[in-house]
Amino acid sequence: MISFEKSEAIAQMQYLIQTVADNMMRPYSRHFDEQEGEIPWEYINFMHTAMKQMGAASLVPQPEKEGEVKEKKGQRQAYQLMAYTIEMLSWGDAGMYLCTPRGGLGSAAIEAAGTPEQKAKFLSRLNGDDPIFTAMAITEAQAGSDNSAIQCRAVLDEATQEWVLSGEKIFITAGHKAFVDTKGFIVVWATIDPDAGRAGIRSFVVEAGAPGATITKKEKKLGIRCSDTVTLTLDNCRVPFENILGSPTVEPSTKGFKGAMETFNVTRPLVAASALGVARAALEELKRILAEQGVEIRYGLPRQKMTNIEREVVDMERMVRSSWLLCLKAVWMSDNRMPNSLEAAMSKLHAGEVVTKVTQKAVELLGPMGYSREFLIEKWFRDAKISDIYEGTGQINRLVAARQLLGYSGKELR
Amino acid sequence: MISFEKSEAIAQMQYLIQTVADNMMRPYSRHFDEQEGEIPWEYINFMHTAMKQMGAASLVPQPEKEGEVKEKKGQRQAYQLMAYTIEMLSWGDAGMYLCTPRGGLGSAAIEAAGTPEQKAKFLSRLNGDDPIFTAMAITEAQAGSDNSAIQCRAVLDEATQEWVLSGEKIFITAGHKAFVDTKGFIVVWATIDPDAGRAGIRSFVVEAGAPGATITKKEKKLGIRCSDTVTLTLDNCRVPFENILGSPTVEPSTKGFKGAMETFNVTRPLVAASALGVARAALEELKRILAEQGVEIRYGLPRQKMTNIEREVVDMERMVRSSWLLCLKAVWMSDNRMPNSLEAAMSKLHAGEVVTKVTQKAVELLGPMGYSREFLIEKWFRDAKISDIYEGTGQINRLVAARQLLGYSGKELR
Amino acid sequence: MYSFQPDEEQQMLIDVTRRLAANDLRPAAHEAEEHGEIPVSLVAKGWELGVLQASIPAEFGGFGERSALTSVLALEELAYGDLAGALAMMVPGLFAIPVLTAGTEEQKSTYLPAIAEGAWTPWSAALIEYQFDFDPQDLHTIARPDGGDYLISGEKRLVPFATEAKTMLVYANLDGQTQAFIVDAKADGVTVGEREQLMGINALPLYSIHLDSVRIPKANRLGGEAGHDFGALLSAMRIGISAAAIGVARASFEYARDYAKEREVLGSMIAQKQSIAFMLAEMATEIEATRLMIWEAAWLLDQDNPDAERAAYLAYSGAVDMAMMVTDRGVQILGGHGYIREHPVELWMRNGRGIASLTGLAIV
Amino acid sequence: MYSFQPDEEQQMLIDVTRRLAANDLRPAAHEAEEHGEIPVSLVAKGWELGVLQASIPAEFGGFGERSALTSVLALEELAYGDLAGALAMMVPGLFAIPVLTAGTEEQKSTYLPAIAEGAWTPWSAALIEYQFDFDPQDLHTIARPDGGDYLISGEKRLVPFATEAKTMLVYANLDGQTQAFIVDAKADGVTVGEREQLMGINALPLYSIHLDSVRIPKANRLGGEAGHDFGALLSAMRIGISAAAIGVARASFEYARDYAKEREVLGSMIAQKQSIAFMLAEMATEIEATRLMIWEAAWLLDQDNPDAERAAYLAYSGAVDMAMMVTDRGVQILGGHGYIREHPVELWMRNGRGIASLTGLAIV
Repeated sequence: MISFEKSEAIAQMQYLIQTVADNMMRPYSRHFDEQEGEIPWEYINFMHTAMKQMGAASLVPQPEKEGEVKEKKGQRQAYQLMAYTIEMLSWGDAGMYLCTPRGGLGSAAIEAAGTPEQKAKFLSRLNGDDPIFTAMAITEAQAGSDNSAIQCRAVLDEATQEWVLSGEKIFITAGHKAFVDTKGFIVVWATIDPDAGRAGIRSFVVEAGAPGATITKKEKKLGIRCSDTVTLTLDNCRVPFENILGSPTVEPSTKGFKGAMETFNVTRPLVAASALGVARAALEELKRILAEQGVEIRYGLPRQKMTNIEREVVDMERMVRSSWLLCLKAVWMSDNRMPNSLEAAMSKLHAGEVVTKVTQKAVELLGPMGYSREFLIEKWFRDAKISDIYEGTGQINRLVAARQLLGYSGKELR
Repeated sequence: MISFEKSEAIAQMQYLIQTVADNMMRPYSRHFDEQEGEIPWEYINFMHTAMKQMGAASLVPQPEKEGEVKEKKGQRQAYQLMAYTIEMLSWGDAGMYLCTPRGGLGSAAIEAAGTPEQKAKFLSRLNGDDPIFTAMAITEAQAGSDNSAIQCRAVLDEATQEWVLSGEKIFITAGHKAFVDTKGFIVVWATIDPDAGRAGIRSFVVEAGAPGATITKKEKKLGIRCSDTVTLTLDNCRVPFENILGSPTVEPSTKGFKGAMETFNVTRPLVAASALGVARAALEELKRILAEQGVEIRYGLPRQKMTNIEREVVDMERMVRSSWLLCLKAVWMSDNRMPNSLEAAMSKLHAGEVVTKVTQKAVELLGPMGYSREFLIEKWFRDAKISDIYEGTGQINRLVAARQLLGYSGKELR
Repeated sequence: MYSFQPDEEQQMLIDVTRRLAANDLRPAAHEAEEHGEIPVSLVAKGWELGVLQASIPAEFGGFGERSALTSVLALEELAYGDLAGALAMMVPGLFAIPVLTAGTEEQKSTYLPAIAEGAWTPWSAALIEYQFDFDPQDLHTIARPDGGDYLISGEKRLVPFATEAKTMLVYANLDGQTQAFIVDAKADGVTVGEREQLMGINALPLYSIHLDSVRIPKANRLGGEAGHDFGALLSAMRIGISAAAIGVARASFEYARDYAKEREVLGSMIAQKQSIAFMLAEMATEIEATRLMIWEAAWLLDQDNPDAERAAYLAYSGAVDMAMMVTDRGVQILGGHGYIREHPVELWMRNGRGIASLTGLAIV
Repeated sequence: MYSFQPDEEQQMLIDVTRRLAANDLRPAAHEAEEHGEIPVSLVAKGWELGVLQASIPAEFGGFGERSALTSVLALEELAYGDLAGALAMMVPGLFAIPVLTAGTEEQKSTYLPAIAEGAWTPWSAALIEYQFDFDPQDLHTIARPDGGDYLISGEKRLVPFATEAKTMLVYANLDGQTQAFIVDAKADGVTVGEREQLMGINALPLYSIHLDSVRIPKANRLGGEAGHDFGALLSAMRIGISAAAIGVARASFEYARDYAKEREVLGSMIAQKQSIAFMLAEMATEIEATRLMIWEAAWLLDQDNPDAERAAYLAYSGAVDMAMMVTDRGVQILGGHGYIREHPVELWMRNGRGIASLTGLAIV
């Protein structure tokens, strides 16, 4: 039964997170944007404590145990809750949202591909007294969006039964917080057999302090400056055998790689959610300022009778709402264990474009005020752009969506 | 010296052609749109007589003789005149413009690639008592925009020294008028050596009445209904040896093919000109109706103070004007014998999109009136779309432009 | 809880309308458009699916409850077959749905059983006027009280089946508010004009209507003396034409997609070119985004939620642009083949541009 | 006759400004932006090219005639190097060009030689106000006649080098018309406020200025008692900032093009992907289309053609959208690398969005 009824649980979560956004994020947005590199500990500690009290290991929902699946059919909404949470946190501040402790892509990877032992070992740490961060290291300077071209190498030292990792990973979100500022870990993608292509790619948990692993660069960015983005250099970095996620041998299939790719079906709609939080922030602020200036938006008029501002605002509202519904459908599919790689890619490519356009328009429509750092609009414009880039650029997501729509393999449509 | 001074010759031509457009075209636009297949003889005969009196062989400017080149440097404006002529004729009616006798792509091909004997033989006919048409047959059902994949075959009968042509050509503009309604000719692209690829492609003059050549289909179209678009079937069609344009043997280079491709550098800006005539017609009619309804367009306001209609009209004006300047620069380069394949492709892709958008907007902004056949706006919307398709779709022209910009060959950027 | 899954009954309706669209509507569409005539038998067949009848409660001769959302699902499918055909089949709804949702008990029992129980009959409605800035909430056709009656004067355009309809709703401006009036087509002062000639949907017979001080008994004002909330009706109309837009756009998208997969150039299919593939991905994304907006608006309308009106307006605004973008690209992807009338994409492009001007010709 | 070819003198100017942009402006841009400061020596070096001096006739200390078109060519090149640097170099023009084109003979001979003959000195101008719908033709800073003088009150924003400038033009609303007044920075009632913090062009020092009943002698109204035609000045400003927009956009286009040709993914360069190649083709096309509009507007202005105002307005409107589109795509093509400040495309995107709000900071 098609329904657009928001559940009580989601409404409560929205209320809660809006309080966080209003009090812990917005007042500090400008500060952490200007003081690039400073860490929002107050927000981090608050979130850590709050989530611990709520019993939430991370923002990423944990998969239900096998037995629970049947009973809960149609009732699951963990990913929907998460999308709403991320949307609201990003509405508060997209950079600070990326500083949310405990969760992060590193733990998501372990939850998706780890053994029960690995989960017990690594994920339990999230729940300690002090907040920790986890991160994921995929991108390499020469590979770009082509995750199958990974050069980072993992060799098993038969004598010590350790993996020896060498290579350089760039663009690691929250890597500094995971590796230097807290005792967290980074999940590193590397190949155990360069000749095997995708089939040889595995991920390894590299813990803070691992010898041979160093954060060698902290990027200065256009936006989301509160979130650190770093380079991790691995120079014969040794990690225990059991830190490999998945099978330690090369399988003939690329199942492992495909599994890894499937995490994008979860993360892409969540990036969309973050994008749409920023878009909503910009739209609401624009409307607030316009209302203050006595500009009323009249709904229902034919285009021939509207002012240009009305037309722009109506278009922005429509874009944000329709994009949100795409996102919601994609996470609803995740909750209902439906294959959603098409919907995940569509939600991501759409939201990435919507937040870009909406924040561009908001800056423009506020004239010189939109361009000033006295207001947050210009910051959201800068924060927005990352959504059309990370977790697959708009172009990569179009490629993914097109392959699904056309029934093409990666080879048939490059 | 950069100058936007319109020459007297162009201004006079515009005045003249506007008279034709106002009197011979606009009043009959709806009639020939509704009576698809009917031939606008009155317009044709008038244009034939007028051009004959003016001494113009065709709309296509004839290249100056060798000696003239130097003296005239910076003064040539034949292509500019032609662009203005085509723009105004298309402003009158794009379908009827395509029914302009004498010129056409067939004669352009002979002018570009024919020997003096061929020019004398074929082009002199344009100047006869009765109007004749010439057409160009390139496209084949399976080849699409890929002109190097031509299947139509020309074999030399050594005994009779005749070329024997076999194959089927589709989407021939004015082919019916060239082959059936008047005693004109069609220039047919065929291969003299299928294994030679582009190097084997030649064009042949197939005269009206040639045995084995038959017009087998007349398309019903979305727009430009006054112009016929036909299929030519060649079944062992024999043409004299001297009807081949260019060399009768396969050369090791693809110079011939490239030369043929270079005619696009001339024709593409002219298609752009035609597109922009339609766009201007739609824009002017929109403004006329709006003015009639008391809607004033105020120029100079910031976007925040405009009405939506003002914004739309201003955007349309800007698009049409900037697109016209692209076109003008491309033909100015032709006049000055500068290599202009980038500019030709840019003008075409831009104008194709502009006329599509402008006519779409014009229909929309006039509400139910825009959608009615009581007005010409809906017709221009239909006529417009061909400009983004023929002489290379918008996509093909982006490809051509991108290759130029990137310095890539056709192989490097497919 | 959110859900994006149609229920079983809705899925059945989707299935039958989809079959009719594929087997009957689509094959007849080209001829119907070229000759400006839709086969009576086809309209009857569509009517027999009972889409409208299922919206009318049993007490008024139907067999269900009105659900804008369910109608949206059906309309998308029918319009996927052919826009003109879909609108023709659903024409009686232009009269029935307003009476059902806004009429007095007497109006309902007078008209609904006749509509629901019979074969397809042209009950029509007249909303559109020829203004460039046509605004359903600011009509130029005027109704004014006169004695105990109303007098209506004005010019209506694009009235479906006006020559055949015996009774129709005429929307008019009553003191600045749009209100509907039940008008006898034979009433003094009603003149049916010429058949309309449009850019698209020519299979649907549309006419202009001239109303010259047409006297309407007070009881014939929709909703009786108190009138009715036109906002809700307008929302249902906007959602209706938007749902049809989705069907048209989806038709064009799928046709272009299939064509692109079969069209070879230089040894590969054009769908294998990023430019074409990305166009298709964007078309599909916009279709889905707009569809979800329409679903939400219809759902809100079904809940009598006050946000329905804005949601319907935004959804319609999106549908107008989406339909144009998608159907234009459908033609573009086919290239020269898209420009000839042998392929349906050019008709869908003409129909796609119509969405901007056809509010009032569908309702859910 | 039409021509799109710069003359020899213009070509020389293009060459020298292009060299300065490549060798001096561009290498300094990143540091200048990050530290909010442009090296004095760089500004001086730009000044020595004599772009402005060449617009001022010999009788006033310059060595040429003003040509908006020639200035457009130079501004594109300078802004190709760095927008903030280009604007800084040309700041004296904000004062000189209005005086030259609209001032009285006395105003010209008082100010122009001092500007043209000296080293770079900050002669400034104050147009912008903080209104969301800021409209140069409807200012909130008010000038009213008082005795034989004018009194000006209001708040100006984004005034370049306001702390250093000794004299500046202040634009104010006089009876509904915008008029410029020559204001002594030390005059009573003038307070220079905080350094402005913007999204981009932070290397250019901009300040707010508060004017509280500042008394201006009658002789200091630009053009004297009769005043002047602000429309022509506004057109020159719109053309100026548009020309700068072209430079910024071209910088981003070229950088993204070169990056795409060197960035390999899966065995081919990303420029070999239609999606990237087509984006580049569209960027180049829009840049060229907008450039031609700007050239035409400048040419019309130079001819005192009454169409210049509309042409400048349309060109500026196009430049605003073009700059945003192109610079956004510059970032997009670089992907993650576009988002970090090591590459200049993110700065160009910030500057690109600024074009919409910076009318008044350049003039030709």
